Amino acid sequence: MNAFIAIVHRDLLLVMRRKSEVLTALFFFVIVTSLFPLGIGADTALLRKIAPGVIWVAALLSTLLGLQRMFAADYADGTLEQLVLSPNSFTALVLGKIVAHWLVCGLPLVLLAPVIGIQFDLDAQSLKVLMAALLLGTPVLSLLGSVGAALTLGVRGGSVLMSLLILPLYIPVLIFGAGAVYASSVGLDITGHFSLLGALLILALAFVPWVSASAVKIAIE
Amino acid sequence: MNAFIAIVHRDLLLVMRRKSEVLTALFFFVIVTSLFPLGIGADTALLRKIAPGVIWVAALLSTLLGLQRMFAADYADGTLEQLVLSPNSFTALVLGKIVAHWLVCGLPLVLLAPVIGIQFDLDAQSLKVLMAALLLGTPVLSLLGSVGAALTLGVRGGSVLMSLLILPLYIPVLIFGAGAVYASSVGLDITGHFSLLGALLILALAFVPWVSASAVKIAIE
Amino acid sequence: MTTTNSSFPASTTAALEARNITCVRGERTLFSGLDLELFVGQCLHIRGENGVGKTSLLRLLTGLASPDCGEVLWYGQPIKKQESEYHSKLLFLGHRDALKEDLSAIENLRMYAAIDGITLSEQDAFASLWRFGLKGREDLPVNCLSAGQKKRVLMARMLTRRAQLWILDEPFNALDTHAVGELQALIVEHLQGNGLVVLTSHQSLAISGLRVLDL
Amino acid sequence: MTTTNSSFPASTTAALEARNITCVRGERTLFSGLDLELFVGQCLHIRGENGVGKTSLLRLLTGLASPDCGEVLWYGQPIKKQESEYHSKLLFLGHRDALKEDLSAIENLRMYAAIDGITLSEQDAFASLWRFGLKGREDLPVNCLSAGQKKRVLMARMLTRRAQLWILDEPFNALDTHAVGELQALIVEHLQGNGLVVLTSHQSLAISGLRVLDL
Amino acid sequence: MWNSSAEFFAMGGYALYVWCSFGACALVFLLEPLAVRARHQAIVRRLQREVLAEQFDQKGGQ
Amino acid sequence: MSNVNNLSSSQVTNWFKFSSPSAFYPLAGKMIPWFWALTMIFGAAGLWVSFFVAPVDAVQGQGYRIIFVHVPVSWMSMFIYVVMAVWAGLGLIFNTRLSAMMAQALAPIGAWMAFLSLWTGAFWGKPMWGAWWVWDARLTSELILLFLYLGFIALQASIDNVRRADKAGAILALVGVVNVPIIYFSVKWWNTLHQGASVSLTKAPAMAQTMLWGMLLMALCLWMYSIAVGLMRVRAIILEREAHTDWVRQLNEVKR
Ligand code: HEM
Ligand SMILES: Nc1ncnc2c1ncn2[C@@H]1O[C@H](COP(=O)(O)OP(=O)(O)OP(=O)(O)O)[C@@H](O)[C@H]1O
Ligand SMILES: Nc1ncnc2c1ncn2[C@@H]1O[C@H](COP(=O)(O)OP(=O)(O)OP(=O)(O)O)[C@@H](O)[C@H]1O
Ligand SMILES: [Mg+2]
Ligand SMILES: [Mg+2]
Repeated sequence: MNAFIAIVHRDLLLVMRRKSEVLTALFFFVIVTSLFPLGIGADTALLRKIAPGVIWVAALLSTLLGLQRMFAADYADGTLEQLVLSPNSFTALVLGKIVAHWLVCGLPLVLLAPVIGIQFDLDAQSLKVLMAALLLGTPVLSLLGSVGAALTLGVRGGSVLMSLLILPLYIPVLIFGAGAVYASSVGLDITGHFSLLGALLILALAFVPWVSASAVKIAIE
Repeated sequence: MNAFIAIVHRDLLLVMRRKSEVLTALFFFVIVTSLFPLGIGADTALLRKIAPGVIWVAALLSTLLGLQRMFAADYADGTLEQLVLSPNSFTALVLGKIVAHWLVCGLPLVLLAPVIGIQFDLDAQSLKVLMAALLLGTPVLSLLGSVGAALTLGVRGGSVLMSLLILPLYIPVLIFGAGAVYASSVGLDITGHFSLLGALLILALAFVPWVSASAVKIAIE
Repeated sequence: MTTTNSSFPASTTAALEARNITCVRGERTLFSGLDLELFVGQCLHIRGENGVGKTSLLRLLTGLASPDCGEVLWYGQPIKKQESEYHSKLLFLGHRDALKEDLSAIENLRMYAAIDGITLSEQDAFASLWRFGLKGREDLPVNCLSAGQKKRVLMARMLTRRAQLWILDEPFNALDTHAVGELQALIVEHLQGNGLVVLTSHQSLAISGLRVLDL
Repeated sequence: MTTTNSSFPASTTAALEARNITCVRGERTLFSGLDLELFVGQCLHIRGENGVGKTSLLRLLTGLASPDCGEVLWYGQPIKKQESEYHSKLLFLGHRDALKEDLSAIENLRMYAAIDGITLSEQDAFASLWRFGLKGREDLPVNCLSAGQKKRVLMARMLTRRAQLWILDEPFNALDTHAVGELQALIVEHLQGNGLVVLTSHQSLAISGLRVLDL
Repeated sequence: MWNSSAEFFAMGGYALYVWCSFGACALVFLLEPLAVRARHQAIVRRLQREVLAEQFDQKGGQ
Repeated sequence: MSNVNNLSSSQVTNWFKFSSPSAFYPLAGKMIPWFWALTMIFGAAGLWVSFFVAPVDAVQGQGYRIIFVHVPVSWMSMFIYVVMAVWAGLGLIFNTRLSAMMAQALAPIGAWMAFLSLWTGAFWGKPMWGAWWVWDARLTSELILLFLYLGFIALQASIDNVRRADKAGAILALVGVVNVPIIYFSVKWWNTLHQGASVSLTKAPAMAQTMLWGMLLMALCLWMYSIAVGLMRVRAIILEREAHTDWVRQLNEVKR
């Protein structure tokens, strides 16, 4: 548990040393989402219609931006070997890295989402749903992403290959997440979407750290 | 000139070593464009309207993902120092790296764009315009991106600010590029957009290699 | 060996043992049927020309890679069966320095202590850095340090890690002559405290009771 | 020194000269007012303990960094004024190996030849690799090579680069004793051909006419 | 059920779609095994060369 | 009783014998022609049913005959993925080399099936729906399946170390197979204009019977085809990976 906290703390510290990383992920999110109102025009009805999809795709892509850094730097300088050789459970350490990634690339999106939503003229209820959906969904994105990051460790062109591997896995999250917001904006029931998102999160939490840890070990061998 | 060709050749060779890399850049583009309809829904009229924006955002993303690789690997293993110490003009070498990046991450997008366009139900005229706009625009993305890649190499305090300054530079390209396609699909005049894109390209070609080269030298010092 | 001096239990069985291990890289068999026994208080110096398989052997001993045949035992038990137990006794330093370039020496040390589950007071951390001549460089980010200074941070880690078994891959590289002497002293100290050391080096060492394995 | 043997012009003025250079890193002045003169056929061994500023000095000499005060001259001209000219005469090998891990040894060699504007026949490339014991490893990606084998690829590059001035940062690290001898022979050969060498090392060298600078 | 081969190939006006579908499948199912066989033969040829080279080396040594 | 036991245990040993590449290679070589023969037989029968037995559709005219290739390739594309994942998983758990090779051999076949499903679907959609492509749930999930295949292939192709490539590929295949049903069921909560099947099997029982037969025969043909090509691919992969071993050098076709 201490080691888990230590690794989260360390990763956050490293990010803070290079502030550009947090900022680029956030900035990217903002740019992608603000591009659409710019490109499509001020047709509010249209904007409101595409808002959930656009926001979720942007969230997904900005999560992706930070992903290749999750293990790559530690792999290149040999730290990852040291982590494998740590007496603590390596799976816990991997979970720590995932949590750190979410804190840097996921949480800020959740907090920023209302601002973006207002740009798309979403109503207050939809904004709340949007935030809640992101809160449930972005951890799943970080978790699944870690599998891709681990599998492509040390593989050249890893970042692009990684996107190819995990974007298909992201699609359920995208569909349920955007679906929830859309349903709420047209006044439909949203519990179904949320229970599915929750189920995804629980499933991912249960299996992914373990899968990623084995993938990293395979990469190091 | 020989060194220029050598560096293009080398970078392409490095890419080819991982045969999948070119293909994955393409598939990434395809996947990102497919994500939007998934998030937004299958309304053809709606999709046709947002198609230019979506395709351009996807192009930007695939360019962006390949960018980190442009200098970072050479920086980490010391190759970049060797290139600076090469008797040939370092600016030419940097241009070589940019060209290689475009050949890998830009050109394939131009060629693939019509297929994506068909999925979004664009008409033949718009498809042609889309390809032409991408042909002019993606080199600008690679060029401008190289500045960002070079600036983020160092640990200088200013790099954060500068990387944030680069991202907005993409916006004009996106607006003119997507605008050209949109204008053609609604039957408006497109020469304005194209001459602006062309001007951007010429400007970028004239200044960027030099700027990037100096940025890299600063990062190395 | 006095018991007061020794921080780890002595034993009559071999602490580290490799039985009949074989290592294949690509289509090349680096070594096969290698047997190895190391007792508490012993230091094993693995020698051999470049590319003979020293690093590969060390990685097998740590469990990072698994042998194509044979097994590695720690106090008679296969290391695969007691990973966390074995890892808590083990310190491996490879060719790469495994330091975070953006963090300072002291932050690197404390981060590793936390990850390895060791309580390391700030004072101890500083003391260990000072011992190896890093006074005044504690707070510099590691990428400002010279090659030898980075290695010295690793020496400080050896001191603070409190592992029984040290596996070191060419630890003397990039160190100046004074530091080489200091590291050897550190190793001797560790052996006297019932530690074990396996190391590779192309230089000859001045450690008494050194065992040598020529690959 | 016979002219038939020498591939570079001899001269009575110093080929490489540093005038009164000062290097400041952070708030620390590593050295100041350093003067240095090196003539054709000479080898300069820079010594000093870890972190004293050897690597920093080498980087000033290559022009990768510029001194806070003073200047570096090549045949009497400041190197900043004749960058491309100077670079065509210079080979610098730093702490890091600057090899592409995904390419094979032979591809790395030929790539550097192309970038440096040298025509290198396939045969010569192979021959230089073989000379340093890399027979059978020419086509392995470099990340499969051992630490010492990577260094040997760099030695092959020294052979094929045909630069007059070699600036080498701890070139003997990770090499086995045999390879250390070979590298020294290579350096002597280079000096006899009117070359110049500046190197750092913590080991003592067996090169006749060696000049030593203690930082 | 078909009165003439022409009528068969016309497919009731859907010729393009039907034959493009079936044609693409036929093409893939024809070319894939051929490509695999070519790959197999290329490997066998390479191995043959290697074996020959080895024998050559041995004879040279004797 | 003991007899039965003997039989089964001898069968078990037999199977283990064939799980080594050196034993499997010649066996596969012998099996391939048989599967090709079966492919031809089922294929001929299937084509005959689909073009000469099945009557013309009342709504779609002759265009509906695409169904006889579209549905079988779609089935195969999904089925092969599951089989591939199972082989990969076996390879991961039991560390058998052959199963990993099986998975690697199946991936391109499955990818081609997925591609053909998209292709034939597009050529069906154009006359029926007036568009080459719609973002319908079923179409999209097929597209994603193609991406999963391509990801698997790309991942394996970009890792040099064979052992690592196998393990990494297996992890991806297993994670992906979890994703397949998720995508499939997500259709229900995904509110789009979902285009249902235009041909209903309940419409005309007699016709449905022949159609079903046609599709079944074609599916069997593709099944046999996949096995045949899969075996061919496995043989090539075995040779590539075991090139340095003695038994490969001793093979008749190599020694000559
Ligand atoms: C690119 C476009 C298409 C793709 C990717 C596609 C994909 C698929 C897939 C994956 C299946 C198997 C699903 C299952 O068995 O439940 C299938 C079955 C089927 N498809 Fe398509 N399809 C496409 C276009 C079409 C079109 C245009 C039609 C007809 C107008 C069509 C009619 C059918 C029918 C009738 C079945 C059989 C359904 C069943 O057995 O329950 N498909 N398709
Ligand atoms: N895929 C491969 N195919 C063939 N040979 C390989 C492959 N991967 C590694 N090798 C060889 O395995 C050996 C690895 O050696 P290792 O790194 O253990 O050497 P070492 O004894 O530590 O050498 P050094 O003293 O240089 O550090 C090298 O000779 C390398 O060429
Ligand atoms: N920003 C900074 N602030 C203070 N000191 C710094 C800074 N950057 C570098 N230094 C110091 O400058 C010196 C750089 O030394 P350099 O790398 O030249 O040493 P070296 O002689 O090559 O040592 P080694 O033998 O270990 O390779 C180190 O002592 C380092 O601590
Ligand atoms: Mg080694
Ligand atoms: Mg140094």
